[in-house]
Amino acid sequence: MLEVEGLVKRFGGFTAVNQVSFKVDRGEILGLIGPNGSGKSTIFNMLSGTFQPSAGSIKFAGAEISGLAPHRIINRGIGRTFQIPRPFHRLTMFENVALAGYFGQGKHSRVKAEEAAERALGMVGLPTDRTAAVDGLGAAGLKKLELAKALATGPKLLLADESLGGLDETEMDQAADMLRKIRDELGITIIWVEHIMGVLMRVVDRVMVLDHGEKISEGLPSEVSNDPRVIEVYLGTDADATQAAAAEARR
Amino acid sequence: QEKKIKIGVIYDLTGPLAGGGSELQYTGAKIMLDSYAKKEVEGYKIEAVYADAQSKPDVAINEAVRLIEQEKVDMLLGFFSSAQCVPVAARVEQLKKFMWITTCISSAVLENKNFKYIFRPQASGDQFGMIAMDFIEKNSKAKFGKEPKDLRVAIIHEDGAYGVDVAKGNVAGAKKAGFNVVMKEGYSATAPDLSALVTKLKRARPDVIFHTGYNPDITLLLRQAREQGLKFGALVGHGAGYGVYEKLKEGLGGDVNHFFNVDPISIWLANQKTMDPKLPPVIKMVGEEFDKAKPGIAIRSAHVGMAASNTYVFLTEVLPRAIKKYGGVDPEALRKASMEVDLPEGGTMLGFGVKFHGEGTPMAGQNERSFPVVIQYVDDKSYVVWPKSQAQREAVLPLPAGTTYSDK
Amino acid sequence: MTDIFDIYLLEAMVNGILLGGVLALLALGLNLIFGVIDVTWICYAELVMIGMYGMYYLVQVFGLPYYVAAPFTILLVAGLGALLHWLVIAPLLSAPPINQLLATGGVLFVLQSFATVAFGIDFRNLGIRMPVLKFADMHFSYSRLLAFAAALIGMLLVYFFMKRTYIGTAIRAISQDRQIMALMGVDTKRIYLNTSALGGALAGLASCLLVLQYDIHPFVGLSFGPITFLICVLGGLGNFVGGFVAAFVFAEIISLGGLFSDLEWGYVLAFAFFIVMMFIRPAGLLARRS
Amino acid sequence: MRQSLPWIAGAALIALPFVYREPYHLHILILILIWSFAYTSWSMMGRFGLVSLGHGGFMGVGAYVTALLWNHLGVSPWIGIPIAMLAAAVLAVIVAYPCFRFRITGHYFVLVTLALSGIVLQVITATRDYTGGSLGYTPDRTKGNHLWALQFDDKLTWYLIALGVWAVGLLIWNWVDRSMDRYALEAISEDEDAAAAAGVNVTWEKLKITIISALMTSLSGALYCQYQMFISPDTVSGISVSLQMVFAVIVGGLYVSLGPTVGAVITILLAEILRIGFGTKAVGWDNLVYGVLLVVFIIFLPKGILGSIIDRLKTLRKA
Amino acid sequence: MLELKSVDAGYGTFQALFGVSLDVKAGEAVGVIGPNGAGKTTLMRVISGLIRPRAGTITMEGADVLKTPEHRIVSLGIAHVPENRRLFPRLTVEDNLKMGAFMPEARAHFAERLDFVFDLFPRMKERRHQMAGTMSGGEQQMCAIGRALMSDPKLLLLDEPSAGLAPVVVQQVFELVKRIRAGGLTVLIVEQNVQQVLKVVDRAYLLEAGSIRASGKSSEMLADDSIRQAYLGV
Ligand SMILES: Nc1ncnc2c1ncn2[C@@H]1O[C@H](COP(=O)(O)OP(=O)(O)OP(=O)(O)O)[C@@H](O)[C@H]1O
Ligand SMILES: Nc1ncnc2c1ncn2[C@@H]1O[C@H](COP(=O)(O)OP(=O)(O)OP(=O)(O)O)[C@@H](O)[C@H]1O
Ligand SMILES: [Mg+2]
Ligand SMILES: [Mg+2]
Repeated sequence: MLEVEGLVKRFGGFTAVNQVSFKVDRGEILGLIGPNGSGKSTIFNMLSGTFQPSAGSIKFAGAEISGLAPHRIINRGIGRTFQIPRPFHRLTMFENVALAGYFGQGKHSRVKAEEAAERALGMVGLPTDRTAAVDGLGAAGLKKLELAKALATGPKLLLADESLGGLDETEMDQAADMLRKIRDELGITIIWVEHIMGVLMRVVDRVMVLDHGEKISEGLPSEVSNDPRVIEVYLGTDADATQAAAAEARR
Repeated sequence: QEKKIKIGVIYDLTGPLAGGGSELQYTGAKIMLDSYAKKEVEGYKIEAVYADAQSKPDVAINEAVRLIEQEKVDMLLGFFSSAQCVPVAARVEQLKKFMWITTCISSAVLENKNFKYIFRPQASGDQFGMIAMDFIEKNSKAKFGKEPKDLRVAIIHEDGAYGVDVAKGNVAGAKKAGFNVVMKEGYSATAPDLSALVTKLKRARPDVIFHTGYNPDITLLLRQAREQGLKFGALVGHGAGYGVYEKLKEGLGGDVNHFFNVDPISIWLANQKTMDPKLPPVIKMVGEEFDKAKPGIAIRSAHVGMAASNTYVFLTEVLPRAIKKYGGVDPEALRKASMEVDLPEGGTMLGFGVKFHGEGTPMAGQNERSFPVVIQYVDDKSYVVWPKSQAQREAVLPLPAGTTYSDK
Repeated sequence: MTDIFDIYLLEAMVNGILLGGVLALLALGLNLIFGVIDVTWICYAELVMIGMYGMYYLVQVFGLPYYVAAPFTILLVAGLGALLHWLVIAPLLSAPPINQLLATGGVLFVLQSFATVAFGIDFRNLGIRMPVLKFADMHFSYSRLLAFAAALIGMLLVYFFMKRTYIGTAIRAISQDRQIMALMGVDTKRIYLNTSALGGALAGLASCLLVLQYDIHPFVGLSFGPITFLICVLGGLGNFVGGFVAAFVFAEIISLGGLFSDLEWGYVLAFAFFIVMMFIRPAGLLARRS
Repeated sequence: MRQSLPWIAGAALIALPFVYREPYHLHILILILIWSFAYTSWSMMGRFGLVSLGHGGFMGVGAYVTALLWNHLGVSPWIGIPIAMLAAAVLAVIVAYPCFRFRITGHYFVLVTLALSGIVLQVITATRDYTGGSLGYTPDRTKGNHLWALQFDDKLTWYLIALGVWAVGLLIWNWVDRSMDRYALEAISEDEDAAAAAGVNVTWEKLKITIISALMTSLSGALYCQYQMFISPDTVSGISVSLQMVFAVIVGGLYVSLGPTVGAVITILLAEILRIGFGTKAVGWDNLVYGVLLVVFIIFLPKGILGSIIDRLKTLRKA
Repeated sequence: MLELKSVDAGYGTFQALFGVSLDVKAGEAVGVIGPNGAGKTTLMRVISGLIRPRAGTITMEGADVLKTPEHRIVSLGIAHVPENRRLFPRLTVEDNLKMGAFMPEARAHFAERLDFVFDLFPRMKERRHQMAGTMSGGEQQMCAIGRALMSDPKLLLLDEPSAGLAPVVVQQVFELVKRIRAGGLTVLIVEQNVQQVLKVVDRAYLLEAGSIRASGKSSEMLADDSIRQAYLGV
């Protein structure tokens, strides 16, 4: 579904992403992990068109998309959330999502957009009434809204950037379940960036690990969490991750 | 019901034009109107309503419309800037009201417009430009030692209606005199820097510069000219900024010595011997009132007298006739009365006579007998040097060697 | 064509440089306010105008020597800057920046009409005539050379102040996250007030030098205001060196454009150049490419 | 009741000049309507954070192109105005497209557009042989058909024309307000990247509203020219006109459809009243008062008069 | 060292803290845990003076915090690492650190403190000339902590320092907290990562809906069933 070849991003003299290649299959949840500053968000920004890649190709559903304007990429079916939620405060919650439904699908039908908004809000468990304001939302609510906006664009591939940051443990579990449900029920492929290993490792099918902009490991959660390089640069002695990987291995 | 004529008076009391002379014009007109407010003219009281055009043409239009439609004035009087005169005159004519222009000189106000109700006793812009050229032409051989065709002249002007119009007269005059026009250029009076213009002047090396400008631009140009070492034989200004000697002197110091200025003659300089004997006391009155209003001014500005004299003509020639002969102060009566004004040379405080171009002629409404004069500032005094009939002394020409701008 | 490349071209270029000095000086204070603390003073040039009146009164009316009057004027305008901040900007700090722009636009009106009411509409002049430097057939006025030197020195001083001192760093930080300045131990009110006073003082300095070249009238600010803003942006907001260079680029275009055609075309060219540059180098002339 | 209110108000406005004929007041009303339309045009962009100081330029293009075509080529304003509007739109695209493409926003956008109105002003001044320079320009009075020349002597006709155009302006405002494009533009004004991530074509959405706004503004310039029969660079172009638009809209209320109209009413009436009230007695005081009021307004009523009144009513209704 | 007595605080008409009392002794590490929106951040802000409480008292080593002007509170020895880092994005890393040492008292030791911070975070030394806003989340967190340490504080307030950080870095952060403690610094830390934070702090408070619900030794808290259920997902 998504094929990335030799992706590079440079900022001035600094190379944030260096020759990264990977594939994502339809219906998969790919976990993307790596130390801070290893280039995860930068890859997302290139996949979604926010940044232009310095080199490399991105093929989505068979067609080259690198260099397209962001809205075109969204229209082709790649939705994204932002690491730090970026809601539109001047619009109501419903309008936030309806906007994404209207422009994101490229259909420009108001009726369809509102349907999509209701579905997306329902999916993430936010109220669907039209007047609720964004400002009342807490951290968890904002993350959900971010997700609902991405869903309303009708994506085939969802890029979820740290959907759990700032949530408490119960909320984290809910959010993880939700991602799973999105994949299972809507058939949406997901690339998920997250630092909370305990939850991530439970949900994803496959994990890719970046360090200093380069791919250093890729494989099943159990494989990756036992990779000494990954442990060294990223996991440390994270008991949760190891536990989760063990659980995964049993399954 | 009490009989009165309500006169709307519009000048600029604020904005850049105010300092350029408009406010002095206002003072002159007001002195005259105030002096008549105490008396009656043929049983009519004179009531003036003043308005400020704020140096903006659109405000001038608005105020004109307001005075006519709201204040119900019988006529309008005033207007300093030609940029205001052009649109306002068109408006007033359209509203079929009477308008008496004391100051603005642009030919464009009247030329080919065929207005019925707009009258201007004041000299027109081309006359300014022409007389300046005439003056230099007649002195070319004697003072510069050059045939007119060898005399290099530069014409520069601010690009408002006023400057453009005078420059047009300049060009026509230069052509007639056969001068070698080495440069002609307009500029906006609000330009913050004129050094490029000065450089171009330096390159053109003119013997005489004909300049039309308002105040800050004149000082800026001449200051930058001094700093950049521009030299020339004579500078002839044309009214507006050049009419306010105090300001020139303040900005340029002794450099203004020997500059020429074309303007209607200042009533204080006009030749009183050839003047209608009832006028000198009026001149004295205006002078005293002016000193009261603005104490401590060395040379009484020509602006004051201009408005005062032109207003006086209206109050003594047009108004009484309109009331007596045509039964009132409606535009039609005022128009007919104006057409009958026939003052010979010496009939006004400004020296010239008054007779308006009639309907159907290209300059209908313009005073055909008006003329400006050329004066020269010499050692803080101004002397009429041209035309010969009014001249008080021989012109100092070209600039004496050793002075700032002298090209000797 | 031949007569175009003559000594007058050279003179025009040098004049451009000197005009650049004047503009650079004006841009300096504005850059501090507009570029660094991200506060808009649309009425900046009007503060300069008030300063020019200050000079006029001190020198012409009270008879102080120029060099004594100048510090007083600088103080006066610095005070005005602080007052402007206190009365108008401070209440609007958390409002959208456009409101600041508008409120100071209101102040622009106030200052202009205040000057009209208080000083009248007459044009004033300091009446100081500086000598002229002659070189070949070219002449340069000392007043412009002085402005040039002041702009250069001022630019360097402000640059090092901003880069090297703690207060300078705090001034740069304050626009980026005002709320947490207190966590750094910074008294935001004081920083704002000091910066505004400094910006005012620079405007005051500009007015001391401008009175040597220009007539004073209530509307003199309009001749300079917009250009000064464009220069700040062209140089990159908050980039003092950039602003300095931009002033000269602008002045050269105005000066040479005016030499080859009507004066206005110089300005048209300068404005068009500004727009084109915005697209080529949106972060300013000297910005490093990212 | 609420539904019929606009209709009743509209009928009253149409009937007004037939009942009330004081010409000067009608003149002021016409000016208010024309400027209201211009201000509304500005607010179409301004409300989305696209603060432009280039609208003076658009207005100038509208007025001058129409008048120049009429005087020099004898083209009727009926054809000249569309051409002028087109010219303004082209100008808008030339400046705005790269701005939006290269993400020039905020202060930078304000200043680029400021340069635009500066350019238009200087070009009008510099081409003085055609445009009359800073002295201003008067369309030739027609000797033939008044309708063809779009020149009418009676105020009633002008009042109705201005009223119609103003109403259309309000309709366009409301149409945009109810469209999905408003959501997009609100989103863009907050966060362009996030808007793009929701699928919005940021550049195009901004360009669209800019073109609409420029078209409307140039129409207002052309109307002003036809009504006043006089234009000068200072009255219809340049930075001061742009600023005047911004001021009026802010005073009236940026986010409500009638805000710009209220702004025009207030600023024009205030200027009139102050000028007439103080007049020549206290020279300069009117602008002083005007400026102070402006500052006070922006500090204490940032949503503008109408915006604040509506807010107040809402809280009252809730309470 | 730090003592809060029945503090009420809020925003506008909204009250976020209800009679919160709490104390931190010198050399201690104290944690505050609680669900989203409990008022943890508000509590930190009240202490560092970013918002003023409506009622109650706060003292730092006997000094009345509420009587101290907000920009002088740092001088009492309180340094606050705010939620979401709040760096100055368009200043370089070094200038950000410089801001941390803005107080006249701290300026004298700038070079020393800078070495100290660079020692702690070598990454910051690498990036000292980079604009802070262009760094990754973890790098920014390091910079934010570094900035707070520049003032040589006695009490360090950390608001969710581990949010958004890679597991190794989270461990490092907690390691760091331990080290900072060992260096004699007192720490008050707000965390979502309950399991981890309870391992490094001596005591903890549980904040819920603006009130302290429970407090005690961290080992006790870890053992508390209700806390385990609510916050540890067990
Ligand atoms: N600036 C503000 N204005 C109004 N209400 C606010 C503001 N900041 C926080 N609140 C509200 O105060 C309450 C407590 O917020 P606070 O940020 O202190 O919670 P928290 O415990 O830090 O939550 P989190 O774990 O999400 O960071 C919340 O209901 C929040 O919505
Ligand atoms: N606009 C930019 N200019 C310069 N450098 C940048 C820019 N954006 C990102 N970087 C650098 O690129 C590197 C990768 O950043 P990125 O945000 O992709 O990291 P990340 O893997 O998402 O980290 P985190 O987990 O902390 O979010 C970082 O070192 C960052 O400093
Ligand atoms: Mg990231
Ligand atoms: Mg918090």
